[in-house]
Amino acid sequence: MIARAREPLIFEHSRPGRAARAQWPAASAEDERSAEHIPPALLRRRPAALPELSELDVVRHYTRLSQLNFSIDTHFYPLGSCTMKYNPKACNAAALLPEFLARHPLSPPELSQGFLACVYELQEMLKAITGMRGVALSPLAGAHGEFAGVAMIRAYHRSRGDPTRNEILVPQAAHGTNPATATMCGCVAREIPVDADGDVDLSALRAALGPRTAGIMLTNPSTLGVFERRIEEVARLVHAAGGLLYYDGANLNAILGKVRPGDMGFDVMHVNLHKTFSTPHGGGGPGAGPVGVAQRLLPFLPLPIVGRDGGPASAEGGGESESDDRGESDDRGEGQSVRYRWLDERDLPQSIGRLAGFGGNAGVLLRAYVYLRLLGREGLQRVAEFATLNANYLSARLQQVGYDAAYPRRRASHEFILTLRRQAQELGVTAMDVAKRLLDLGFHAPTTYFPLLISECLLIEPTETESKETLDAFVTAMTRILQEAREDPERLQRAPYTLPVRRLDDVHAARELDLAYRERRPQESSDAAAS
Amino acid sequence: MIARAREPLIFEHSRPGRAARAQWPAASAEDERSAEHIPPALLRRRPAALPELSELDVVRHYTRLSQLNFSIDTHFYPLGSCTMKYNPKACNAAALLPEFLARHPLSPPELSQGFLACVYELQEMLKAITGMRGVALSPLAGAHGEFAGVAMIRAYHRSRGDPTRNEILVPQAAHGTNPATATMCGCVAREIPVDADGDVDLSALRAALGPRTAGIMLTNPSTLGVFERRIEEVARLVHAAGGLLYYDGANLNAILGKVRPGDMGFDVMHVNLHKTFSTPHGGGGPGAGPVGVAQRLLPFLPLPIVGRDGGPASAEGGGESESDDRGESDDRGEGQSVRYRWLDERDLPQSIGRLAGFGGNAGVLLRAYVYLRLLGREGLQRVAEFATLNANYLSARLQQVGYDAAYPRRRASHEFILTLRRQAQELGVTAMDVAKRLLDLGFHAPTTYFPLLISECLLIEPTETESKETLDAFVTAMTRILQEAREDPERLQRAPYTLPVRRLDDVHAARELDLAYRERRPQESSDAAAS
Amino acid sequence: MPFIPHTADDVRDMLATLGAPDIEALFEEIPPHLRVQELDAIGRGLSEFEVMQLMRARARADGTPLCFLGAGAYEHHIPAAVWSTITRGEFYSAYTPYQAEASQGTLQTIYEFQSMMASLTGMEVSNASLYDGASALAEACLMAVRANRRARGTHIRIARSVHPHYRQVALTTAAGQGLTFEELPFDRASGRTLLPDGAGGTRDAGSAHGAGDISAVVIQQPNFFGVLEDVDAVTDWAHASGALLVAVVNPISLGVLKPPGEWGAAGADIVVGEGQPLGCPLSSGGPYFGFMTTRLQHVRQMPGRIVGRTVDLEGRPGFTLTLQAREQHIRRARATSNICTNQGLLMMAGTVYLALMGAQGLERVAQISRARTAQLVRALTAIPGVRRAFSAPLFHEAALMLDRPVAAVLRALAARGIVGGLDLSTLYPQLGAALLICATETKTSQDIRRYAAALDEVLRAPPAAGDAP
Amino acid sequence: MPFIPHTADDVRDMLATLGAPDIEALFEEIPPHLRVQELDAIGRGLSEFEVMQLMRARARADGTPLCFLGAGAYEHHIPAAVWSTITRGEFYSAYTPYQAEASQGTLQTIYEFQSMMASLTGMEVSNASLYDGASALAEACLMAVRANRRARGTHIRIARSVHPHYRQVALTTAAGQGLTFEELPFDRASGRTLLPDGAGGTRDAGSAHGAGDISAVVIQQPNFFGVLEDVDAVTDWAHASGALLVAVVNPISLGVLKPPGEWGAAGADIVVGEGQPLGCPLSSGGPYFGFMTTRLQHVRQMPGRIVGRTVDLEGRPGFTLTLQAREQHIRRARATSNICTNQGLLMMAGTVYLALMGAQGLERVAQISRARTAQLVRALTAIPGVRRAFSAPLFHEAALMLDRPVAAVLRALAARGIVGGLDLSTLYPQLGAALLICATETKTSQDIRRYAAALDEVLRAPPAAGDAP
Ligand SMILES: Cc1ncc(COP(=O)(O)O)c(C=O)c1O
Ligand SMILES: Cc1ncc(COP(=O)(O)O)c(C=O)c1O
Repeated sequence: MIARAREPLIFEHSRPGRAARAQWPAASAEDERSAEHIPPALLRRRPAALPELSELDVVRHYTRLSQLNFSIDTHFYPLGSCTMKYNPKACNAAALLPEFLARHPLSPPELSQGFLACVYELQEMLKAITGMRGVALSPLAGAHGEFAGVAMIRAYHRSRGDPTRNEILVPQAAHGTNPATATMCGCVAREIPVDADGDVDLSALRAALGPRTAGIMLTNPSTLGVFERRIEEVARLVHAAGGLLYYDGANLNAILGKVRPGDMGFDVMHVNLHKTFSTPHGGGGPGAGPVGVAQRLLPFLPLPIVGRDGGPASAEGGGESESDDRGESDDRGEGQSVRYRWLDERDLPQSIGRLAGFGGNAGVLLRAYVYLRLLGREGLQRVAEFATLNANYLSARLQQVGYDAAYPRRRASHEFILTLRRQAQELGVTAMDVAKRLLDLGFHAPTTYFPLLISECLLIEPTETESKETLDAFVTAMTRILQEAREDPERLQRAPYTLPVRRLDDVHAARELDLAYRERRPQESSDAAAS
Repeated sequence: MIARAREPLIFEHSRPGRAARAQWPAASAEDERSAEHIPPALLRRRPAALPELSELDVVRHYTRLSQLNFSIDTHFYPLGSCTMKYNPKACNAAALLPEFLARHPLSPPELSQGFLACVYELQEMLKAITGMRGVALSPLAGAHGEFAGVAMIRAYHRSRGDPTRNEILVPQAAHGTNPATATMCGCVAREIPVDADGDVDLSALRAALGPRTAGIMLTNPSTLGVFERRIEEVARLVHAAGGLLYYDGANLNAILGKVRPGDMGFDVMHVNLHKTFSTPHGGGGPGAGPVGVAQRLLPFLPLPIVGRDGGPASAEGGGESESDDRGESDDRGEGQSVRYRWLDERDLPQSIGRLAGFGGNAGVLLRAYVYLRLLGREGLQRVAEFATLNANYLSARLQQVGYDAAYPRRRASHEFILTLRRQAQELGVTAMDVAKRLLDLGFHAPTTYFPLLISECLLIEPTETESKETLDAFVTAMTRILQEAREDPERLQRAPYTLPVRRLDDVHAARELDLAYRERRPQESSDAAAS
Repeated sequence: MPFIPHTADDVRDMLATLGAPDIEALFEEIPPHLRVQELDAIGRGLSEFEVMQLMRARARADGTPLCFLGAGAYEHHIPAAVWSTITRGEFYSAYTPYQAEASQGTLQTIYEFQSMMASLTGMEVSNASLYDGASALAEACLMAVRANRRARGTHIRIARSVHPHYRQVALTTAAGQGLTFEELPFDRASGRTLLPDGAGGTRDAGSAHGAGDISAVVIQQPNFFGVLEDVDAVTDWAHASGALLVAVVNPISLGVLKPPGEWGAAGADIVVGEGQPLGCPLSSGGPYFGFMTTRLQHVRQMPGRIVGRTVDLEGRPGFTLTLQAREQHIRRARATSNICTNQGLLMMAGTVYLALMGAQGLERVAQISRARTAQLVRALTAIPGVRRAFSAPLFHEAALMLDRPVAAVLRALAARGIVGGLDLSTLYPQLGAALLICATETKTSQDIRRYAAALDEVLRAPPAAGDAP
Repeated sequence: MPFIPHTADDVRDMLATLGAPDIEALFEEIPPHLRVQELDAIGRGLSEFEVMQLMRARARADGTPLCFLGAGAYEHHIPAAVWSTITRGEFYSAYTPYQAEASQGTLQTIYEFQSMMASLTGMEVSNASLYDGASALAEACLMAVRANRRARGTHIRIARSVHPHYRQVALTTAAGQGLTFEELPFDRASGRTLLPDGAGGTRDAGSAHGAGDISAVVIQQPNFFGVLEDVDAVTDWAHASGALLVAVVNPISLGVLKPPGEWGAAGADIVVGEGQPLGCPLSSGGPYFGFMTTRLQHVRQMPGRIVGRTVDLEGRPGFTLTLQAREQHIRRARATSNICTNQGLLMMAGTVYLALMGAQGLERVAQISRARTAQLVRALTAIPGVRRAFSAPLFHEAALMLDRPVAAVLRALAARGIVGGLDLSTLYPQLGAALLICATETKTSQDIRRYAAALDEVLRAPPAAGDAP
């Protein structure tokens, strides 16, 4: 369900002199007198062109805009690689407790023990889940974690007097952030092909490995929706060549509590907390991309990390006593003494350094912590089990009704790929057409054209929180689309029909750049924008 | 903007064995042992037919359902007599502070001073606004306040040894709650006609007054959208006949800070806090209907009331010192000593008694308190001014485009009436048709067929929070409708077209009663329902 | 201007349209001498920030004590999904669904609520909420008198173990229409309601009313003391007396207890109660919601809004307010009630709560609440000077007897951050130093130990002079 | 099962479709010896109630101290309408708007954000957010090197008065690509950045880099000490050196201060900053959002998402992600950045905040924050042993010198429920016992008095042994 009408720009609602005045701070008489003089040359001459609105204008505008979106709370959203599952509302409720929200990031540790305890325990739980020896929570998204990881790989080689290793191998199907990260870290990304069943081509891997190899970035299950079966062989080869293995944690949902990157031989990884551990994606974030490392990379972890004074550092985490589990031992303000504190340069002199202004996206970390406490050990494993069950079931059903799986001989992991290659050739209907038509039928589209390796592909990730009925309804819609593709392909090619806009012209968008509102828009051509 | 698709019943989403298990309380080993035995005869044999759902099912279902509604946050909602204005979000934020929400209504006064201070100050502010001498906040909506008011009128007469006065006069145009209240209180409602300009017919009033007169219920401005100009004469006549005057506060928004019921001669009144003082209406409530009384009715106020020990009882309210205004003096937990407490039977032995389980709809009272503090003295007056300006402007513009005002010679108050009498006769188009067509054009309909006195009427209340652009857009829509009425009346008669359902059959609803879901619905006829 | 969008230009243009010199001119019909002179009691307007500072300070002043008080308002866990859903603007800021086509969200939710409440209480139809439990009982009394064509009078028999506030509200509300109430006492040992001797039809000793005079009998399950009444016997006695049986129930208890529709041979006739335990915070006393269910045969006597499923122009199903001829806006003086605005949003909270918990979740809440209360009773009665007041089985409240006046004990507990319960002596002086306590699933064993330790400490102090109960 | 809807029947039917005996069979491709053996560190799953109890206790343990700490994160009033709007499920639980037609709400909001930020900073184009202010600066450095075709090297001059964390993040981030950084010192008396002698083109003393080598100059306004820099001079010097000027700004300050687009003769080239002050709570350090604006000519070097207005099949306007060829999912190894997920929701908070405040509201917030800081400085420097560290005009932060080590003073203040500021000696050891303080419009005169009284009390105690600064 989605609203059909369109909504003017906020600037079009604006009227000179209108204002939400209750939001303006009240000045005291003292205020008028007190501020220091600012040199006139430093002052703003014209006010910014912000809209002038009543509070109702603003609320109504953004409420109406919201209704133009698909979302998890309203739609099935099987966007492959993005793990768009239901995020329990309790995670938000806990992260939004007033004291957490009011806490300044540089608050003294005496006034931060409650918060730091959560963060510390999250570090410990992530270690247990990933099989890593150390975890740093500060990276602010998956790609940020990747950066930290590759930077640590480089720091490691450099620390061993091996600074020329600057090649990062990535499988053909890797997410774009993997090669982009390699470049950002000053490395060279080198692509490795996969074989017909989606596994890494080992001979190509062997050929690529060498004295310049810094490491390899893999996600397993891969973005092809299959588990890399020879992962141990891959690890052996890369390690033998002197490289390290980076695990892209975007697909962790598939293996939670089933198999651990650390046990597969990975040296470093990130976790997309916002995917696997329940932060609503917010239309583009926030996320959090904690990094985990094996023993040899511990000294290089980014700053800051929460440390604990006293007691064995890794003996707890989520596995507390029953009474702490019930939240009771904390309840009475026990422990005003400082147990937890941020570790910094002085504690970790070899750290790659700081990646963010403060200690990480605390709100996301708290959500992940709450989610993990809600799930517990068994719940964690169920996530992987039912995500996998749903993907395999949906894949089987869609193949039954006439779609082609990219890897029909493989078990799907938490996601799988359909290819519309045949339909594109025979009927002139593309994966994009199917995607747009799905929107009309009330489903968010799967990921399209990723991985690029598979032509006309749809990457479908149903997640564990969707019911069989929803999957069956999706199959019904896909069946109808296939029928339309045969009977009336143009109907698909011109979809969607029922959304607030018809299909949008991306080429026009890039040619006639219109990136900001101006009341009277001068003619701009794409030339002006070319740098 | 509104969603178009329909949503199955929650029961249709249900599957046996599904559950939102994180919501179930965890039992301890001790729990298993401890509960006392319940005699088997008192136990439930079959579980209730509640749906079985995942948390996502529930969230998605009710989120989708919400999108089927019009609301203030999404639409202009000029529902006459209902004061559908913007309710500042801060009112909700303050009322939903965790401590207020967690407070038990019977908490001891030592742990309630913060809450009681708000309630006490609200009582004082309402006195100032209404010109009444005492206020009780416990009635839970307007009609509940009416009940309290008429019950006080009866108690007053009885206390004076005049128990036979049981006639309550109401003008023809009165809201249905007025006569219904009279009946509920054991009185007889007697209707008084109004004259051609909407004022009470004084000769009819004179004729109706007598020794059985308990009182008269009026709202001023009246539900005809005009100010009763001879209110003082009305008061004189009623008082002379031994009756009391009840003021229906539903229209207080029109006169806030401009004129006070107490000064007009009213003896008792209610205030619809949820209309005038900013509680979102919640699809049918909650409300709050505090009652105010003049001196002679003070002893009869309903219970409980917040009293203050020490200091002159009425010397403050909203008019505190600057520092208190800024919320500063309270800030440091000053005054753990008990100043405020609930007054009960012992304090008010003549009270009509209790009307609600506890002290009133506290959440609504807090919102009203916050709203009043936000507005302040000037803001209060501006409400009346701009509500009146908007109504008069909209009335004038709609008359310009061809609609008939019911009282074209009068100033509108905060609302006004159009009559479609002419269009109904000439074009066969009713007020209901216009209302339904407005929905298609993105506006909630005005109140229809109330007051019944005016045939084919629309009662339109734009409120002060809507902008001129919105009013102008409404005029444009109404102009289009008038044109459609002339050119294609059937188009109106079959409206709406763009909502989740087409026009609904109310007759069918009342005949084939279907008031609750049953998995296999047995044939029911309306006969079975006739009592 | 806060919350007013008009610019100076707007005002000028609008006044020009009206031919009015200024806004004041629009008030010209109000007699000038009536105009407000001063409003000194209202201070200057505050900014949102200032108001929030003030309110946060006020809220903080009251804190969040540990609460063992029930007495009609119960602290249960409220799933985060309840309020995040129902506070969506489209629900929150909509009016009563008069325009059905533009209100299907609210209407369908009400229909679902009605369905759930009917099933939960074992009845056939439900309304869309009343103000609260107490006023729902008052309405039920008035309704019973209208609905009971067999009874000659307007007399109600009400158990003394019904919530005292509910009885007071019924009295205040029904007095105007001449209803009379007589109380059924409770057994001092068991805490259960005593039926008159010869229950079954004959005029009972001490009552001015014979069987055929009684319009309704009101019983609460569990009763105000948390005691489980013998509802089957009361129901059968009421019916034998020609009365309707009005049941007051805690909806959470119906996860475990027999629904009123199955009480006795024929079941209750009208069921009312406080909906607050279903997803509504304690919230200092409100907003809560009252609920009412009944048999289909009485639906036209029911007060309040009712939603029905119907069809639209194209024959597709939809929802609308129905049986409005019962209501004040149509029937005016002859309406079943004057109720108009009710507790829509809270009713929605109840609906979402029930949808999330399901029958099994509700049963667990009920069972664990019972278990915690039993633990609490055990912990407190282990303290010298504390014993149970009644012997009959309990639900999730209990009356205890102390060895000294309860008020001072409660003050001492409050000073320790504990809301220790209700001083029953104010409502039932005959009981002496009786304390009503409650525990739900939100009270952990540590909470219970904390209360017991505090009470022990308080009671170890010798009673103050004149403190003997 | 929490958060999993499958019934036993569902599982059976689904497995039958798959021809699999059980769910475990679906994991058969994972080498069995790799399967997880134990997960003891993860406890049992808690109920929502238990988790909320735990989290409330943890939150309460930290309390809500009175906070005078800024240093890159600022406590401003957040209108209630901001978060009630953006937490609506349709915004909150949507992904990055890849399917434009199903994401017009998010896309239009981003377009509005871009428009507001461009105007606020005086630039032409904005992206849709970066992670935070610090990482935005790092990206700006990388971008400047790409965009500055005139410069020969990859060298950045960065003022030492830029937030130390930002400098560290820039270093960590840009090190891999071989960027080098050199600091511009600040004047110990005024607190302002010192330009090299002979600023204007010649190789300056003590630097290994000549004018033509410098890709960018980075300056922060107001700087880390709250001091207002002479941004015109710095901008002109940068441009004269062939460098791009990267401005780091506090968006609230732009309600009053000259936008970077107007700095010097030609204006800044890239503007970045921390968006947190615009409607985002302090939130223990995040999520916040970084913003970046630039000139149209550099847009193709900009990292992050960008939304453009376009037309649909029928020629009607709509919004879509554009210039995606800069991004990792298209350009892969040659993308402008690896950023993918950014800070969408917080960017929305900023948008709604700016829409509510308008230019005038923003100006007031800035002015009153300045005034409160001035009052705070006056109140604290009236205490013996406290003086201002720098003489130049301030915005809403100030560095103070104490007569003893700051750390112990801050601990003593913390014990009194006050977060007294930042110990500058950890970041700028050369400054000695310096304390960075901040007041915004949320600090009332009573708050300021409370801080002054507490500090006075703390400083009256003689310094502990070895406590001399
Ligand atoms: C496989 C894969 N790797 C990495 C990422 C990058 O994560 P983020 O978007 O949090 O930066 C994603 C997310 O889109 C992904 O799907
Ligand atoms: C004129 C008038 N009087 C009384 C009422 C009754 O108020 P409430 O709905 O709060 O019971 C209303 C509300 O509809 C009204 O408009």
